[in-house]
Amino acid sequence: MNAPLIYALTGAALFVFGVTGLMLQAHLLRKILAFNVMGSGIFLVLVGLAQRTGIPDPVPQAMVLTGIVVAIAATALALALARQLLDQSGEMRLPEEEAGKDKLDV
Amino acid sequence: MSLNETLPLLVLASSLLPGLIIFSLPEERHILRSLFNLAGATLKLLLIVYMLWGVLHGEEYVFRYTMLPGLDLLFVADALAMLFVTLSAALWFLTTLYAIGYLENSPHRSRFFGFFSLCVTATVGVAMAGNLFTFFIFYELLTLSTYPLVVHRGTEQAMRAGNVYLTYTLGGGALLLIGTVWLYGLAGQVEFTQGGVLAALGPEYAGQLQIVFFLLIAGLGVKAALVPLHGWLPQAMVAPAPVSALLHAVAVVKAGAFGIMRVVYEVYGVEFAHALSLLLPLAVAASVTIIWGSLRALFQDDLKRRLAFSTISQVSYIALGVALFGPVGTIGGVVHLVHQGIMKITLFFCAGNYAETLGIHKISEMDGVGRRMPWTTVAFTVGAFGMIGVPPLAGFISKWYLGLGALEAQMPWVLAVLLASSLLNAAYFLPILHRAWFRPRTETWPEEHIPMQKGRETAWLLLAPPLITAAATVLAGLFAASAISPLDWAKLIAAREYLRWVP
Amino acid sequence: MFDPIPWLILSPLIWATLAFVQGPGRGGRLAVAGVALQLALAATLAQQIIAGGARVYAVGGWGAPLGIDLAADGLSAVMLLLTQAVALPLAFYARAYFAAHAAPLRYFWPLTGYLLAAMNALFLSADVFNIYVTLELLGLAAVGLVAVAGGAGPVSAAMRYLLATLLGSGAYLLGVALLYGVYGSVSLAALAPLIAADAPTAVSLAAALMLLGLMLKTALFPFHFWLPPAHGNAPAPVSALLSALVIKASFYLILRLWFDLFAPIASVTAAQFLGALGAGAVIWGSLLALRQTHLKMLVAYSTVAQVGYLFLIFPLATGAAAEVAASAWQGGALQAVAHGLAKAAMFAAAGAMIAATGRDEIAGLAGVATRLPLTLFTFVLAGMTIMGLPPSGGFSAKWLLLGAALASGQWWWIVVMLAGGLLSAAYVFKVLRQAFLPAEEAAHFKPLPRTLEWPAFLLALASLLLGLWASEMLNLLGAA
Amino acid sequence: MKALLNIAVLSLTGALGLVLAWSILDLPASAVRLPEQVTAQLDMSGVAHPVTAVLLNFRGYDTLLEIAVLLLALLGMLALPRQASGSKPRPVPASPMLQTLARLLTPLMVLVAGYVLWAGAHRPGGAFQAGAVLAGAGVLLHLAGLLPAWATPGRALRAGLATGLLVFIAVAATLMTQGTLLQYPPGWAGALILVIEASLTLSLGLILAGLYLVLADSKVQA
Repeated sequence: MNAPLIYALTGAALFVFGVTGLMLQAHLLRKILAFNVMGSGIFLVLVGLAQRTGIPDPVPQAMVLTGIVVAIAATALALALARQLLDQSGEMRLPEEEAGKDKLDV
Repeated sequence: MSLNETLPLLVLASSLLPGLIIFSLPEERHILRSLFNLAGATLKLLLIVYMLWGVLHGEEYVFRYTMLPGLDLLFVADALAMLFVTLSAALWFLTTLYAIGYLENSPHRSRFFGFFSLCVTATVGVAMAGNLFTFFIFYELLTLSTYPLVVHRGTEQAMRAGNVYLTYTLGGGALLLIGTVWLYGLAGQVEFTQGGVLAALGPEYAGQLQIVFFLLIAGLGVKAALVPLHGWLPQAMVAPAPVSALLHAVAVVKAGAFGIMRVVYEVYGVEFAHALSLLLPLAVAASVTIIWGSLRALFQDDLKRRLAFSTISQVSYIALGVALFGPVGTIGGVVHLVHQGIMKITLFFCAGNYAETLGIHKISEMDGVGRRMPWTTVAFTVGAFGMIGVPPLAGFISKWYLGLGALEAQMPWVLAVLLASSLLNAAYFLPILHRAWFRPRTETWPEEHIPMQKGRETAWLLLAPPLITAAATVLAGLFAASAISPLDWAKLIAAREYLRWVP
Repeated sequence: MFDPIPWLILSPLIWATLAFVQGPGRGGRLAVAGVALQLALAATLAQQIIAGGARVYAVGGWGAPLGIDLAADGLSAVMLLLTQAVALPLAFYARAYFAAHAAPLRYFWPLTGYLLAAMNALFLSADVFNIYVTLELLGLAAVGLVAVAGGAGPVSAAMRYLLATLLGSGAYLLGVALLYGVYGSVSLAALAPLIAADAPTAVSLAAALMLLGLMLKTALFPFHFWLPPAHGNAPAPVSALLSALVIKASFYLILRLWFDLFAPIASVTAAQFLGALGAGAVIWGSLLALRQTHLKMLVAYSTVAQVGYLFLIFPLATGAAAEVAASAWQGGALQAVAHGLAKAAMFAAAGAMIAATGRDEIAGLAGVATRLPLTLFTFVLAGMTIMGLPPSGGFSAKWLLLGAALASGQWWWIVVMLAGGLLSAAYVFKVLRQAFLPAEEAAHFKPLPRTLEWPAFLLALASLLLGLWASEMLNLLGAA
Repeated sequence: MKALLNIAVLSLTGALGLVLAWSILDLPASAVRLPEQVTAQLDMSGVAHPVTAVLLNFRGYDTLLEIAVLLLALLGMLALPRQASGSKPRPVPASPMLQTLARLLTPLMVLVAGYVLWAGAHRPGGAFQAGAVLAGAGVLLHLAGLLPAWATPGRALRAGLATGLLVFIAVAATLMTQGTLLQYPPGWAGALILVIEASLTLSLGLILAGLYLVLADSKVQA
């Protein structure tokens, strides 16, 4: 096993952590952080796998740069929405599904 | 596009366009609205007379448009189609006149007449459909366009009736759709062809074809009100009288019965259906419906409800005729399509007159009404006698051929059904007539909307239509043997459906 | 020969950016002109494809796998036409809607422009990483549009939607990373010949991740949780755009991946599984639609249900005879287009009814039949496609799907389709029934401008006429 | 119920992790060799650094859309209706130390941004990095109380935000008269890329700073 593969495996682990956090954490800031952890994991897999033979590959590196910018954009929008929610409801979490909206038995 | 191709479309357009225009008319433009309605109805009748003449002389009116590869929209004006088209166009004309009188000053007339026209357009489409796919399209459009008429009054009862109506008819439509798609998968485009098309498929498909037959008849049986699929019809009574006339005589129930005819004669072919032993179950279902409907009719006090159960019973005569293997039975069934229409519409017009003129809805309120409204009651009497099968009225002709057909098909038990049904008909119609003619009036009318004026018992527009259809009931019976009678046309159709039969 | 492909992407990008520079609330005219131009471009492209077959466009002149390729075939042309054809009437509608509403219009037009740019770019892309970028552009624009109304409901709906869409594109991007790891390319044209039935596990995992991510974005049951609040809470023109088009974009990608890229490793079991989810969507979505008390929520759940029909393509077309597969595929594509037109019309009509009555509850619709006949008629016509009643586009689609199910002996999907049809009739008529009731004494109807009623009607009419013109569309769809 | 959900999610993601790790360790050699192609075409790309070549030439179309994503995120934030705070947002008072430092550092940071932009052609750097440095300067100025948060950007500012994307689109579209979208004519690639990067640096700096400054404007309730 070489260094790039270790990057890729770490990336896989980060992805799994991120997804788990995104789904299970209730606090919105934690969700947004989890999303960023997930994103970093993906970027590590992308770069790590591509250069597992030892030759650096500029294409995935450029893709990761693009991905990072997209992640920044998404994070900023998410923060703005979270801030709005905080302003309006005083809480940094999503309201529970309103009763009856997605349930048959109410 | 040649004239012969255009004519079926023109017949459709003659009610579709007035309908669409009427929707956009403001409520208070009633003269313009009536003008469009009557112009459309008249134009349709003229077109149909022209086409009848053409069909008699061997002209073919066919329009075809490919919707999807291997899926055509097809209109054909053949003898059977013309029978139904003529019936519905003529009765539409009368019902329109009647409805103009009936709904005078009531709200939402633009909407009512708009859907009324769409409903007739759908019926004409059902009649002229040249294949099962086209038939299905208009069969479903008929459901959609009649729903607003059923719930027209907007009362809680009307809304409930509308829900029941939709549940039954859309469910039936779904079964019909499955059967149709299945048949198209097996046999390609199923075009209505005299003598049927499925016999060519071969014996290995017999099982599948039996299932498909069941699906199709169940789908059509909902509109034809075959027991146990009849539940919607008595509920739909809450609709205004012209709508009831439409449902029972012109459009909905007839579309179901007509569809059964098409399926048995022109999809399966009556001989092939007989060979698959599909006719006996149909005959049994029809017989059960005939007896059940009559029995239920006996116990109704609401006049329109009694008439509704009577319809359930009478329409199944058509299905019964179809199920009797042999041309004589066929003649009985086909001719009853027309006869039932003119008789039942007479009865509903009269029931509407009683309600609209005097506020009478129940049979127990009808004492002595014959003296107050003699002409209406005469028409009612003719219709009732026709239903019972008193010679020489139209109903007698139907029953006579059905009886002979039963003997020909070697199903003598059907005679017992006919006899029992006639007795029951008498049992639920004669008391009404007795009350109307022979019981004296002891109290005032429930609600007298239209007072007696210069010897005229009610508005002209309400009186003329039932008198005309009552006269037609008499004439269709008296002149059954003449060359332009419904019976003669039915004989022409029967002759074409039985490949091996020489008249 | 003039090439409309790059301009279909540049046009919305340009007018959106200019509209942003113009400032808050501005840009409506620019948008209408831009979308009209795009419609012409899409029609030109469709004609070119019918005449000359599928097209490839090498951005930067490099060509795949080094550069990025754009590709246009029948399916992409159909989706492009649908997008612009839905967007144009909605642009007129939105101008009237925001004129009548005090609702903050602000940056509605630039957001819409980027949304359309993202979709056009997505339908034309032949590069899985480039598709990821378009997906993110699409997702962020859609989230931004949901939030424009402000207030706790829309903002939390937008947040939920954003998290779902980010999770979806994350899964998709990991799939792309794995694909690049295995094959060293992200070009569809380069990857397709390399993927064979004996591909390594990583490829199957990539396929599963990408499809799952896209299913989440398509709101396929049981991933539909985000859709009803987002589509139900957004302003009506936004709901119409999202329900009609945005979820179709990710569905389009699922089609592409399943039938083009991953066809060698697509198993019948997986296809049946997708179909089962679709069936779940049809039944569950319809039942919930029936239970809603608010008009727009009902229409939104109807979208959940209608998405289900689209996924019946997979069991019907995978591993089936060529003729059956073609019928299923055509039926699915037709359903996507018919639903797009009808659902846009339905949301627009719902928006008009709400604007006139001032209430969102279904109970407040009494009297609509008398006061807003054209809008109610629109709702009925759109409802015909939703219910699959003839002669609508939805019916033709259902006919093809039913035919495929019967021909391949998969009767269980027939039961699902019929049950779904009846349930949808139940919820459509739930609205109609209320609209036919006489208006309450106190009810006050605001007069509506014509531009709020006619665009919706035209869309509904188009969904109906699609049934009669389906051959033309299938003709374009089949052009290769 | 909640615990059940947690267990379900954890076991699903855990299984995903295992499959992921296993399939990563089980990879064959890849069939397409892009690094070689990049190296072979590097001379034609107009820049000497391979990542910049991929970003702005070979896959420049991705970057074009990505700028749109970034602008869109800011747009989405601006589109959110905000409570009218009435008065202009007041800069937070900061220590004189910080203010002086910020005043000194800002010109330096602009200079660094210029260098990073220029260097991108042949070594790590480029418009994004340069833009990020510019944005950093903006954030610093805000923290020092020298730059107000944004409520609604004015027309000039909006034009500045959009310049990068518009220039990029204009160059891409103009090139279509010669070839396809974004097809740089031989010899012109370096200069055109520099034009794009320069305008991108300006807009990216503004956008990235904006992402911060718009958020900073929101009113926080106690």
